[in-house]
Amino acid sequence: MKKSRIISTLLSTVAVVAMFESVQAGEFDGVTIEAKLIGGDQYEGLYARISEWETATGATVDIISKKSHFEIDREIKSDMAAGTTSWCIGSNHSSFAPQYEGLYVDLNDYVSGDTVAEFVGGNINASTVGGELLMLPRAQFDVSVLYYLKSNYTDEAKAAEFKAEYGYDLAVPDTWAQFKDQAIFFADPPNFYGSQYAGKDEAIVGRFYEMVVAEGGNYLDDNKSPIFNSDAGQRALQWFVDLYEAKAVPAGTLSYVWDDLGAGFASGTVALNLDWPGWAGYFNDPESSKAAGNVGVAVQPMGSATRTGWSGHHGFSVTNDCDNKEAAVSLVEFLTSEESQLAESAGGSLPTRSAVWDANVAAAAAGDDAFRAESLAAFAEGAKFAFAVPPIPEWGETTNIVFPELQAAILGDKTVKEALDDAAEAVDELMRESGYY
Amino acid sequence: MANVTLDTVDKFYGKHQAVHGISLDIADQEFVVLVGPSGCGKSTTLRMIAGLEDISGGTISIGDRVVNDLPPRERNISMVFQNYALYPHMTVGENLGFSLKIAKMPDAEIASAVNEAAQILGLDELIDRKPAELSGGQRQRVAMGRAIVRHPEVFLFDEPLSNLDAKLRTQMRVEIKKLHKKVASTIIYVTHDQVEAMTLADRIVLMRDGHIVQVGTPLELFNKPVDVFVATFIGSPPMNILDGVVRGDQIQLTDDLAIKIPSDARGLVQDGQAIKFGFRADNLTPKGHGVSDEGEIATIDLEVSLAEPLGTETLLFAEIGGVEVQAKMLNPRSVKPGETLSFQLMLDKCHIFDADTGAAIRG
Amino acid sequence: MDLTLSHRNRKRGLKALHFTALFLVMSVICIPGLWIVLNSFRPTIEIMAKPPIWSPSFTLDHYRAMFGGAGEGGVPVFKYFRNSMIISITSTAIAMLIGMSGGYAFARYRFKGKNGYFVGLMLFRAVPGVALSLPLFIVFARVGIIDTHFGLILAYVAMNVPFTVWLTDGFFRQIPKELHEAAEIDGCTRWQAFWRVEFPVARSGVASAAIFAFLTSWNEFALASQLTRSVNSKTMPVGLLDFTAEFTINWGGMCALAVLMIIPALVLTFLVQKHLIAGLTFGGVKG
Amino acid sequence: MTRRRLPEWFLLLLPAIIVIAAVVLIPLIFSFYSSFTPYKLTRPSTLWKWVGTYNYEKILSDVKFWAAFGRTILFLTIALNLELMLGLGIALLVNKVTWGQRGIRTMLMFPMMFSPILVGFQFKFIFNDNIGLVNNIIQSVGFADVALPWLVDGKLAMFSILFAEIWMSTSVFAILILAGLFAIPRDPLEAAKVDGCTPWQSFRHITLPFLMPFIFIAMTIRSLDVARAYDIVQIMTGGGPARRTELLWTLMSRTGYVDARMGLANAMGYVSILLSILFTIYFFHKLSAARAELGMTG
Repeated sequence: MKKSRIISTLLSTVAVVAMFESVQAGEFDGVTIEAKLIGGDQYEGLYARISEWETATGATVDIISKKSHFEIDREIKSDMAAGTTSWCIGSNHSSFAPQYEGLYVDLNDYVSGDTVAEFVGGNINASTVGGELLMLPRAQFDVSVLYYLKSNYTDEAKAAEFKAEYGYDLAVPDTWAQFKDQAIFFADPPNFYGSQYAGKDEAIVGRFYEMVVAEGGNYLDDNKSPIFNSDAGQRALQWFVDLYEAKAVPAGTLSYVWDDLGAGFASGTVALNLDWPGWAGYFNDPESSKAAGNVGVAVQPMGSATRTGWSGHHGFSVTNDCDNKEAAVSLVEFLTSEESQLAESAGGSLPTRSAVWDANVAAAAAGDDAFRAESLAAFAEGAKFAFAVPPIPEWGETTNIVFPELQAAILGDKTVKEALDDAAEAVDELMRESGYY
Repeated sequence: MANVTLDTVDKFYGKHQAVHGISLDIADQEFVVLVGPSGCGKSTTLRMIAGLEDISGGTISIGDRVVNDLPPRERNISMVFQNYALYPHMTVGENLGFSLKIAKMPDAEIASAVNEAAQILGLDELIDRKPAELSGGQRQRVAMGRAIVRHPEVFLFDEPLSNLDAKLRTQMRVEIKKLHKKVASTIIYVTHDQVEAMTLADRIVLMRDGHIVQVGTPLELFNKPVDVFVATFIGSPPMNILDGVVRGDQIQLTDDLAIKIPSDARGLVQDGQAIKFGFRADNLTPKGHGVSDEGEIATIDLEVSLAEPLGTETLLFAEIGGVEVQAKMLNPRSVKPGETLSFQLMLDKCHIFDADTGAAIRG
Repeated sequence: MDLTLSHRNRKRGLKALHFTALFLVMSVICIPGLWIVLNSFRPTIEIMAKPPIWSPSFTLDHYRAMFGGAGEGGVPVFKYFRNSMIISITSTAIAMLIGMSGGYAFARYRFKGKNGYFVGLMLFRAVPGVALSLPLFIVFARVGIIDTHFGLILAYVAMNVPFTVWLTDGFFRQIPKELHEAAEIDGCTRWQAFWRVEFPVARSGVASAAIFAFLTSWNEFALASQLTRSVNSKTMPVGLLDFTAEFTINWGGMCALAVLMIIPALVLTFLVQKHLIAGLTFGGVKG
Repeated sequence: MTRRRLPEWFLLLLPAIIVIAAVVLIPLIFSFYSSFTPYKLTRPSTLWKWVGTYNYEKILSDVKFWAAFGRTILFLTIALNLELMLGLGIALLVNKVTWGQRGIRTMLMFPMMFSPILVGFQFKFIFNDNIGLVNNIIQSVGFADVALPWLVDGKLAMFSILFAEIWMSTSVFAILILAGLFAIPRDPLEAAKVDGCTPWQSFRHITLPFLMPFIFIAMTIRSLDVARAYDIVQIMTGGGPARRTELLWTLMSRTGYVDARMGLANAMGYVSILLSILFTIYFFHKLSAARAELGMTG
């Protein structure tokens, strides 16, 4: 019920232009567009709208593949290897996009500058590799913010105990240091944990990256040479190590990725959780979460230098080998249009168009769903500090080198310095091999 | 002392009773043969003695021990199987020595015991071969060798010769007999072949349908069968059996053939009683071709339908009242089918059985 | 008498021990599987509960969602099921034909380098799917049989032929040569002799090879995930991944699909397991 | 005039040879070639650049590769041996069952019906340290403050993937060995009993030698498709944490697909294929020997 009310509010606040101004009826009669789309519950709502575009243009869309993110990545790489890239539209992601060299067209040549300007600038930057706009972002923008259990901050005995031990008032953490103190303070393993983090693959490297920047360092320098083994890097990694050693996070956290984190926080046994926008509705839904009603959302904490947010977003790209690029671009524009983003973001995901952001925030403020307003505000704030990963094809490969070393440090197989130095050395070799220097 | 005693031993498979309350005393060093048609329970009985089958009721003792619940290895027995049951992955020598090795005997003693057994059975040359490389007779010998190396109190043989050809079988029979003399152990031997039983046994136990029918020396069974079944089972060719009715002092065999009741049997039958009349081929001989012409003799003329010359004697086939009978001709001359001869039937060697129960009236 | 008694007690003790051990083993074998079945009937919140909820409640939600439309968590189950069935059955049948003909050649003819051929054939099964999947994909893509039933069937036939050859070879060797000689004297052609006489005798060997081939095709993932694209050819193991998204795994839904996957395999195995034992007994050892 | 005809055996083998050549051989040759190039999936032109044995040199001097190599051998050895022992034990237990054996045998084959990928997910959840079945049970029976990190701790993680692999594959051994038990002639066993063997001795000296061919068949079959464990490991731990469960297959697939360095991955593939081939030939050899021992050749 709530959802439909939000949508109607949205529709009334935004000027609804005639459906896709750029499209003329029957423009693409008889054209068939083949698409490879990311599958999964939260992504598929949008695809239901495709039939509207088909009706409007006379074209047909043939979804020839629908798979999870990593599967579709693998499939697209296989296609590039086999040269079977004559399909038109592919789902894309900002951290994957640079890998597909030469596969997708520069959308700057097809989409008007005005249209591009309607998107959030940061998102467009993250979609641009080497000056080419490789995808148009859809309303699936990801930056993580802090979810927490409110009840931990209403207990006066706890507050007093905390103050006695750490010397400052217990409040929702605003720095990573406070986050660490509180996580250790709240933890009561194995029944209750202070926090948790994704511990493998790109997930942990992304979080580590974010904290390196927050501590004033960086992952790669301008030459693409690794510098994450700086002091800032060591401080960042130490944070993970400390939480793990204090048993403030579940021991299994190193095997977790996002689904485990989501399930963990929804079980109501984790105090502080840094997570993505897609979870907000899930966490506060009594059907799926035991934490429902007890969930607070705040902007992510800051490091000793700044507040940062590692981010990414989904979008759609058009291949160079597509026979009818105009039709394909038209479909991409449609899927990323204001209309579509309004509809998709109504499901709880974050938009990538400025106007839709404004509309969403306004609607949430005007609506009667306090939780949605709170979380949207937190994400709006968090998005301001968002940065995207380096737009180089080797990003994914560096994460595969780095994450086992991070894990080694966390598990105590290596010291923080050893681990980072080893990782940096291997990444350095990779960059050298790839011809950056 | 290794006498073996069975006391009312039963064996059930589910509801089916395979062995019915068998009791039997087997003396030390005795050679007993269990014989009977297939399915009579003789193998089951042997396997119960061996401990390979559980006993459903009764007791079995070996020596002074009740062995009902003892596993085979504690019964001090050895066994020769129908299919030899050689261990295919061991050489002949290893097969022979296996039980001793299991008993943790020192290697030197095992070697000497194996050599001894191999010598007794003429296996010296084959000691390093695998069973697959042996002929049937050689395998049989290994199986026996394996049984004797242990010097058990009781030997069990389960139809050990049935997979051999006729000539080898005769040969092995002799060897088994010799072996018994040499090892001086109790032997219980199962076979369905009555010739084996007759030639080997000190005592024969004839079984049928899970019951013991008769126990006795081979000659006792041959000469004094307790019923028609024993009479027809033991001896080759089988005893001729004719239906008859007592009429006065005669037995009416067919409408036109009646013979005198042997004098010592006259008191045993009543007038009008239906009986079965049995006699062996040896006791029906053409005139001048028999053992003797003395004693109570009936003379019958019969048309010979077939003559089977065996060399020293000839088997003659004829019909009495539609039933085929066999006769024996000693010092034979050639007989053509269709020839009618005058036969002498030795009445004092005849058997009379009750027509209903088959039990012997005159054994 | 004491000896007898102690033996009897020991027998009883052993029996109890045997029963207990068997029970434990069967539990370990069955519980992880049954747990999946159970989870497919439990609401997600209960599956993920902590502390755990031991008394399960019952819901058909996962099944309802699975059969539901797109957007409601629906997955094109029927299409996957149909694809799996078509691909597994066809590839098994073809692999059996080709494998039997190969096995017959090994069993009945003498030729040079026989052992070499045989081991060589077997080794092709040793190539890990991971190493094979990309080159295979490139070759298939060039021929244009990606995302078709035919492509997967071809791949599975190749995967199952070596093992089928092995099992049937052993089986045909078991059958005395005289059998088909007799049939030929009775007026059969060589083919008839095979089909009417030798094949029926080797039936359980064929059945056991067939069930192995079927289960392999039915459960295969690595190649299927590479060679299939859309609902036109995706098989059920690949369909399982429909329940994973970037952030979540819909475990309850996955269990529901898993149950649908297991049922046909279970029924089939139950039906032919007698042949399976007999087939392995003769086919494998007597080579 | 006589026409040269192909021999019948060849015609019969031909379909098998064709299918395997098309599906396995050609891709194999392709991947073998590409292992001598810096082939990168996303840059197809790299396929034409010959770098000789560069990839192999890189792999063979790479500590991580050797660690994964050694771990794979360890994994295979432990898994195959444990599966054998357990399979043997289970087969002996089931063989003794006199009632309802058909049902029990079907139950025994239960894990064989699970797709490896499903087994991966299944045990990932069962061994989850927070909400997993195993820890839930441990905590419910009174060890409330125990939360074993099954998939993280170096030893436990290896144990967990081994457990999953063994759970899935022991059935194959059990079934094959059970088939072997059914095929053992009864006579030698009875002879052994009479010869004075205890049950253990009968097993050791008679049953086991008879089972050896079956055991080696099972070993051969399993060593052929043990790489199926890839699905399980990939899903349960992905080789982590800190490469504690990294096996050749996970390393290979990450290098090939995620990093897109297919040339390098194929070089690893060839080393791993060699490994499978060695295992297979070894067991096949043992099988032939065991058959000969029992006089079963022919």
